Amino acid sequence: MRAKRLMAALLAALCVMGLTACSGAANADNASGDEAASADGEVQEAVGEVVEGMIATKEVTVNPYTDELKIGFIPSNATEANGTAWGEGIREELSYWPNITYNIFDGEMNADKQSQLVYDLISQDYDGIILQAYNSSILAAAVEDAEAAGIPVVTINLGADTAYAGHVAMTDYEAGYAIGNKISEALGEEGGNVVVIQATPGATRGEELESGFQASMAEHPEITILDEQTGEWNMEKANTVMQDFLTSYGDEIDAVFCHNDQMAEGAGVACQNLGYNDIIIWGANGESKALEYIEQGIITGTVYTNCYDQGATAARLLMMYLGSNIDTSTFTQTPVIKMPPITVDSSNVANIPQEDRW
Amino acid sequence: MRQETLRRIISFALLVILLVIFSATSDTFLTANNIMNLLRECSVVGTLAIGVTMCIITGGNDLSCGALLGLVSMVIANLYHYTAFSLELILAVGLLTALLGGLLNGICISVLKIPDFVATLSTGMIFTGLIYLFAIRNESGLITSETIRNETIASWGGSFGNGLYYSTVVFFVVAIIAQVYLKHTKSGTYLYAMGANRKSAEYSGISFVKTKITAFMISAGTAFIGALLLLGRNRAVETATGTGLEFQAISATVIGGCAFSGGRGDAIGTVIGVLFMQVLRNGILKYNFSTQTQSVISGVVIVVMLIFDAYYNEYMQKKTTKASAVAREKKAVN
Amino acid sequence: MAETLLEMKNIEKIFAHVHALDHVNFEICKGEVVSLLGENGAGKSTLIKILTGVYPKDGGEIFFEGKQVEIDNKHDAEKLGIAVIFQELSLIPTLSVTQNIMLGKEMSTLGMIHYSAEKKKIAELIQRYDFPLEADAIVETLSVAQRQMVEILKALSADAKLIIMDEPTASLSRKESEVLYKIINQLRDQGVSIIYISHRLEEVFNLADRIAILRDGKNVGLVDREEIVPGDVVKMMIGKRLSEATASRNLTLSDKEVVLEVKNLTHLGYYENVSFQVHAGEVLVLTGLVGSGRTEVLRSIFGADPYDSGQVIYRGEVLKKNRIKHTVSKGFGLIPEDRRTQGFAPLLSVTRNVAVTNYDALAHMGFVNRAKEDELGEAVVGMVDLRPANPNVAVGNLSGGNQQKVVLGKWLTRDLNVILIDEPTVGIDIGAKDEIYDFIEKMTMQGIAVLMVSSDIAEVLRVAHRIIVMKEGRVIREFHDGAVTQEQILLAQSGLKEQAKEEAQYE
Amino acid sequence: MNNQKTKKLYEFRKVAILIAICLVFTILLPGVFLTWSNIRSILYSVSLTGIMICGATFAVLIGGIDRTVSGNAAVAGACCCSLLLSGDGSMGSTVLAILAGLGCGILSGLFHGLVLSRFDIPAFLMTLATNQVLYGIVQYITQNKLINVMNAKAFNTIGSARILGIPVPVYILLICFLVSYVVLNHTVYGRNLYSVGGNREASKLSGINCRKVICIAYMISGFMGALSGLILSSMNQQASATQATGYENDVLAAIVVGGISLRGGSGTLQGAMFGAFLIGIISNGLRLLGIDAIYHDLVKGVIIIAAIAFDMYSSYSMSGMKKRGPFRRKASSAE
Repeated sequence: MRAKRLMAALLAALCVMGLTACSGAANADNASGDEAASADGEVQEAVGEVVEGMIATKEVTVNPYTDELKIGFIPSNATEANGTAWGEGIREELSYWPNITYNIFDGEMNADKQSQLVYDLISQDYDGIILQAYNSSILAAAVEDAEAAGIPVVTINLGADTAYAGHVAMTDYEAGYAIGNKISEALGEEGGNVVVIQATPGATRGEELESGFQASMAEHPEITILDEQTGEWNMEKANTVMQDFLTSYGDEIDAVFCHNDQMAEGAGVACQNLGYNDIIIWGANGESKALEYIEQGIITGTVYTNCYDQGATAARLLMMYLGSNIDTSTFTQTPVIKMPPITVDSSNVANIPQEDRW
Repeated sequence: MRQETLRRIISFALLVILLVIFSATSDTFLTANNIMNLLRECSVVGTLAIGVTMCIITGGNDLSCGALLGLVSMVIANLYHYTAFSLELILAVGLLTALLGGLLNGICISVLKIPDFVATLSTGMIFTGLIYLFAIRNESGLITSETIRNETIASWGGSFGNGLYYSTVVFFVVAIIAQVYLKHTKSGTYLYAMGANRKSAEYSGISFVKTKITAFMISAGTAFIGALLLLGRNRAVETATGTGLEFQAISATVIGGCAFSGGRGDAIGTVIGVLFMQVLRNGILKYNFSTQTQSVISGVVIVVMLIFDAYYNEYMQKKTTKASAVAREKKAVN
Repeated sequence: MAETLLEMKNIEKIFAHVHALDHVNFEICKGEVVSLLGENGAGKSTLIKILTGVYPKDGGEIFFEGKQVEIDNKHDAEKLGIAVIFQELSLIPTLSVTQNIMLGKEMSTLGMIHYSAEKKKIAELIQRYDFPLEADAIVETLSVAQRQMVEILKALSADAKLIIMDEPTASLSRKESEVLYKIINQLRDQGVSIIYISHRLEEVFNLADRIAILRDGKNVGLVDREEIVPGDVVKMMIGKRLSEATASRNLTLSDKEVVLEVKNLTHLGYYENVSFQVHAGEVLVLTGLVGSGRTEVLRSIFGADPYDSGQVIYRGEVLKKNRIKHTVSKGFGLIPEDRRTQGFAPLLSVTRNVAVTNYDALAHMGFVNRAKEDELGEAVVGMVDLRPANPNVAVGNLSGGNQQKVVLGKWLTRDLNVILIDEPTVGIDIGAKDEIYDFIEKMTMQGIAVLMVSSDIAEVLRVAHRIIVMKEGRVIREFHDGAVTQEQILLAQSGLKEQAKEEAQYE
Repeated sequence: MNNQKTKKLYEFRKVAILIAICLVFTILLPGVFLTWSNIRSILYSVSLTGIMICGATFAVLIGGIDRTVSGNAAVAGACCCSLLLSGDGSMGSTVLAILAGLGCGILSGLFHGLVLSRFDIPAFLMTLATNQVLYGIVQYITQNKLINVMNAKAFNTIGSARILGIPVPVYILLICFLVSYVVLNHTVYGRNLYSVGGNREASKLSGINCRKVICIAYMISGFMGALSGLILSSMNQQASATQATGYENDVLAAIVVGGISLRGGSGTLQGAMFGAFLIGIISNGLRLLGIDAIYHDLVKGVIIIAAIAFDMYSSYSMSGMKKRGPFRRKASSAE
């Protein structure tokens, strides 16, 4: 079981690396991982073979199966559904390794706090860090320093503006683009008007979603963006913003795009309360509550990501690095595993099984 | 022994107790790396708290310092991104921004006579608004953030060879200067006088307007230094930079012995307060506590410390009044 | 005598149509100690406040060192070299002695204070006058006496030519006072002039070169040191108006029931073994100098402070310790010592302040009957003759006398059995004082037992039925019947040598 | 000038500021701002903070500060929602869950009251720390997941139902305001509250049990916080571990903008509501104008400073202190 999972992780990661990772780096002929031959020697060897000649290697010093290892997860907010789901996905995956200590450190929606946490984990000699950055520029320095200290960093959802071990992306740009297309599809030839309830200004994720959405809108000139206001990621604030939109534009509004599900739910409740039942409302995330709202017809759709799976993937990728001789600090580009953006609406929401809802 | 000194020793003892507990129960707390890192974490909040100390000593408060720090960083990042100015010029503009912000605070409070709390709350909003205005935009005009790739700025976040970070040294230097300023300069003495007894301070020819503006200018100055330290560490600015730092700074200041009523506290106390908060924050991470347990424990520790401090103060006060009364009694008998 | 330092001519001050100062003249020479005597409200404080620029004068001229001057604020006064040592101290509690003295005139280069030089200077100053002070002690850790010394030092270090001392010994012990006398003599020798205001006549007689006596805002006498006859001075102060009524008083021991009994009350460090009884309709006055433990006894009886041993008995029932609500429910009331910090909430209206003690009658099921409350407000305004006669005015904006009337009104409106009054007329003008005495008298007519603390002798004689003198936490003397004069009380309070003789005469 | 008249003018001045701002928005937004539906939406958006303000005002009036309003709201919401989930959905269990939520708030208030009335602790710092503890408790209850109560129909009615076209939370705000107003202005407790806030020592010497008054103030604050937390949960049909974060700042801002002194004893509930509506109306107007969110803070800050400065200035000039200026010594008529 263990081996199978690790193998799967390796394969997934290496495929991606083959596509996106840098080539080149020097010192390829340095010692490979033969010293660290372990219970699963076969796998190790396979890694060695694939890696050699492609990227810089280092001496393998730890054995992920037997050594006491410490892994920390720093979500931007540990107390929200997303953060919890990722955390649980990682925990689930790491629970197969009883020798690993895993802990979650709350970033409190504060990139600077996250940066401090990264430094703290560096000073505590953690072996690996999984990070869901709140802001990619702010975290760049800390991630660089972690990598320099020999700690591989794998990011989830939002990475850092630098090169490091790996990124398991939620593909916000694509999600925004897909939602734009879905909305234009629903509105048809004659087009219509759309309002956007945005993230807190300056949040990287909101920026990505917005860019993708605008790219789609550029292709659909029949749709007009009436207004954009921030709902601060927050359900009741989005509710208020939606009410104000309805006051200003009333029936003119055909569709709403919200930068996350909570805000979509807030907008949905506002529309329902004010009797606007035919407005198309899209969120992004795919939290369980949003899926239920889709089932009940309060909101139209969302972009679903399996956060458990995403967390698990990140964990697998990290475990692969820990046992391998790959020197992630020499990467000049970050390998990316993309989680597929699954657009969910009433037609396919039933396909998402309960155990994958978070 | 003077009561102030005794209090100082008590608060220092509380810090030591915390340090001892963490060192004894965690094997990753008392390591050179962690201590250096902890001291580095102190530097930004600490520097800011030193400025807030000045405002609180005058009987005021500065809720805008976090936002001002963010604004200064943003102005620097903006100029770095959009202009070809030399770094010196950019820093000069940053400093100017900070001082203008401090001046605005000072004027609102001393000339417009708006209570400190409301004034700095509103100016904080204004600074936040300005942060957005100065934010860096991407091609489609959306606010984004960008890592600053500049050797000089990056080097500010560096350390001496032995792991001691520059920012820590800057913090302690600022604290020492502030302590000297408060205790050994005219202007520093006036801050105390204004905070403890405004009327008699004014009778002594000390200007309320000048004193307030000085305090807030200093606070702005420390916000500028804090911004540089933060830039050195993160090498990037986002719109939320600085948010919430004011509460950390104010908490540390009050724990360090400043009273909102004014006239009390000093830079050393604030340093102890900052260390207390950061040791707590850092130490609590060393255990396998869940996030909820972490927040509960750190909250409870602060509450217990506050109660202890208040109880101790009360006790000391009772003791001194009683002692003087007993002394009087004795004199009467003789 | 040396040349004239200050001359005030025909000073006039009118407060609300009352001549607080009516063409008052005052003169002081260099190196002279002039004592300003007069009852509370005679105009001493007003004169001083005009001299220091707190109040503008309504008429007259001031000459300082021969030149006519206008003193508009304290700064002007300071520039001239006039310094005041107020009863309410104006030091910065959290700064050191040196910092306080040097505040605003620090020795510094480029803003950096030469603290050691300053300290040395202050230490020298302290040594010169032999004050029990340390130059870098923090003021809030000092005793009241020490703080006063700091104030004096502050005046001295500003090269004051004229120092005004307003009741400087009020809260000093005997030994501390003697230090002060020494200081005053030293200052005089150095050519500093001192205006000395005090109620302690014996010290005035010992210190002053001349005594200027004011009464009802008018000059009534100027006595040189050699001509001082204590009895005459006191007579001048009291004047004819009050001489018959209060210069002496016939005390009578009441035969009505004992309402309040205090038995061996002791609060270690504050007072010891205090016992007395108060009868219905009687005014028992606890007198003594500040710090003699009078106020503390009063507060303990009311339940505001604890006590270590002893009993407070109300009509045979032992009252619970430290339970204000309990004592209030028995019909007790307290007019506290410092009305500003203990008497009222300055931002609230008269009605609200007065009603605080009356909600048992004004409210039904916790709801305030506003009509009744307003009625009460109006009633109190009428009852205590409040000016302005507006129950909606914030108490903080009223004059001292009217504030005190409000505090009085809080309890007057209740069915009282015992009222405890602590220094009711400090800082209050004459008119309002009389009214307050009338209220006290009215209360006694209603059978209320009054226990009052006062250090104002005229006041004691005006209202007392019985007098207890306290000193250093003990009851040292009781006047319970027969005639008693101001002199006797004064002397008893101060614990002067004549005491023994007097006692023999009156007991 | 007659003091009562002056006081009325003060109150009117605040209303005048609001009217002026509304007038500007009405002119800028013809047919949009001054419509029934927009007024309704302003009321709805202010209702949450409004209810919290009704409570927190008590804490500020006794000279404290309550930053735990948000923590209380979160604990109450989480506690209530988790009970709703485990309940059988009957009316009885819903009521029980609501009562449990309110109980959490009252308990938290009691704790704060007991500690803050006994010890001389800066309430600002104390409640900052306890708020953190409360959120820790919320995280325990929710396990950091959304507690989804969209199926608790009866409970969700509170947030979504309307009576006469007006959302229920607005009625709750109105009730809270009226009750608080009556308590503050027409009950013995209210009188004692102002008295304790205005001068604790004098109140003690008048026979008021100051500790009790302070405890009750914090309990009311806790209760109102919890109530708004329940409404928030009902509006959102969920409880989350981050619920209501940041509301304490909005509440405090509204209170100080409304002219309640942080020293206690002075200020009115109407004033605090003025603060809430000032901020609420500005936000609403700016959104309706389609102004980019990045300017909102800036404009709000400037308007608040201008409004307060105007308020201060006119209060000085009206109280006849114009010439002397606010901080010159006032020659009192007493000797």
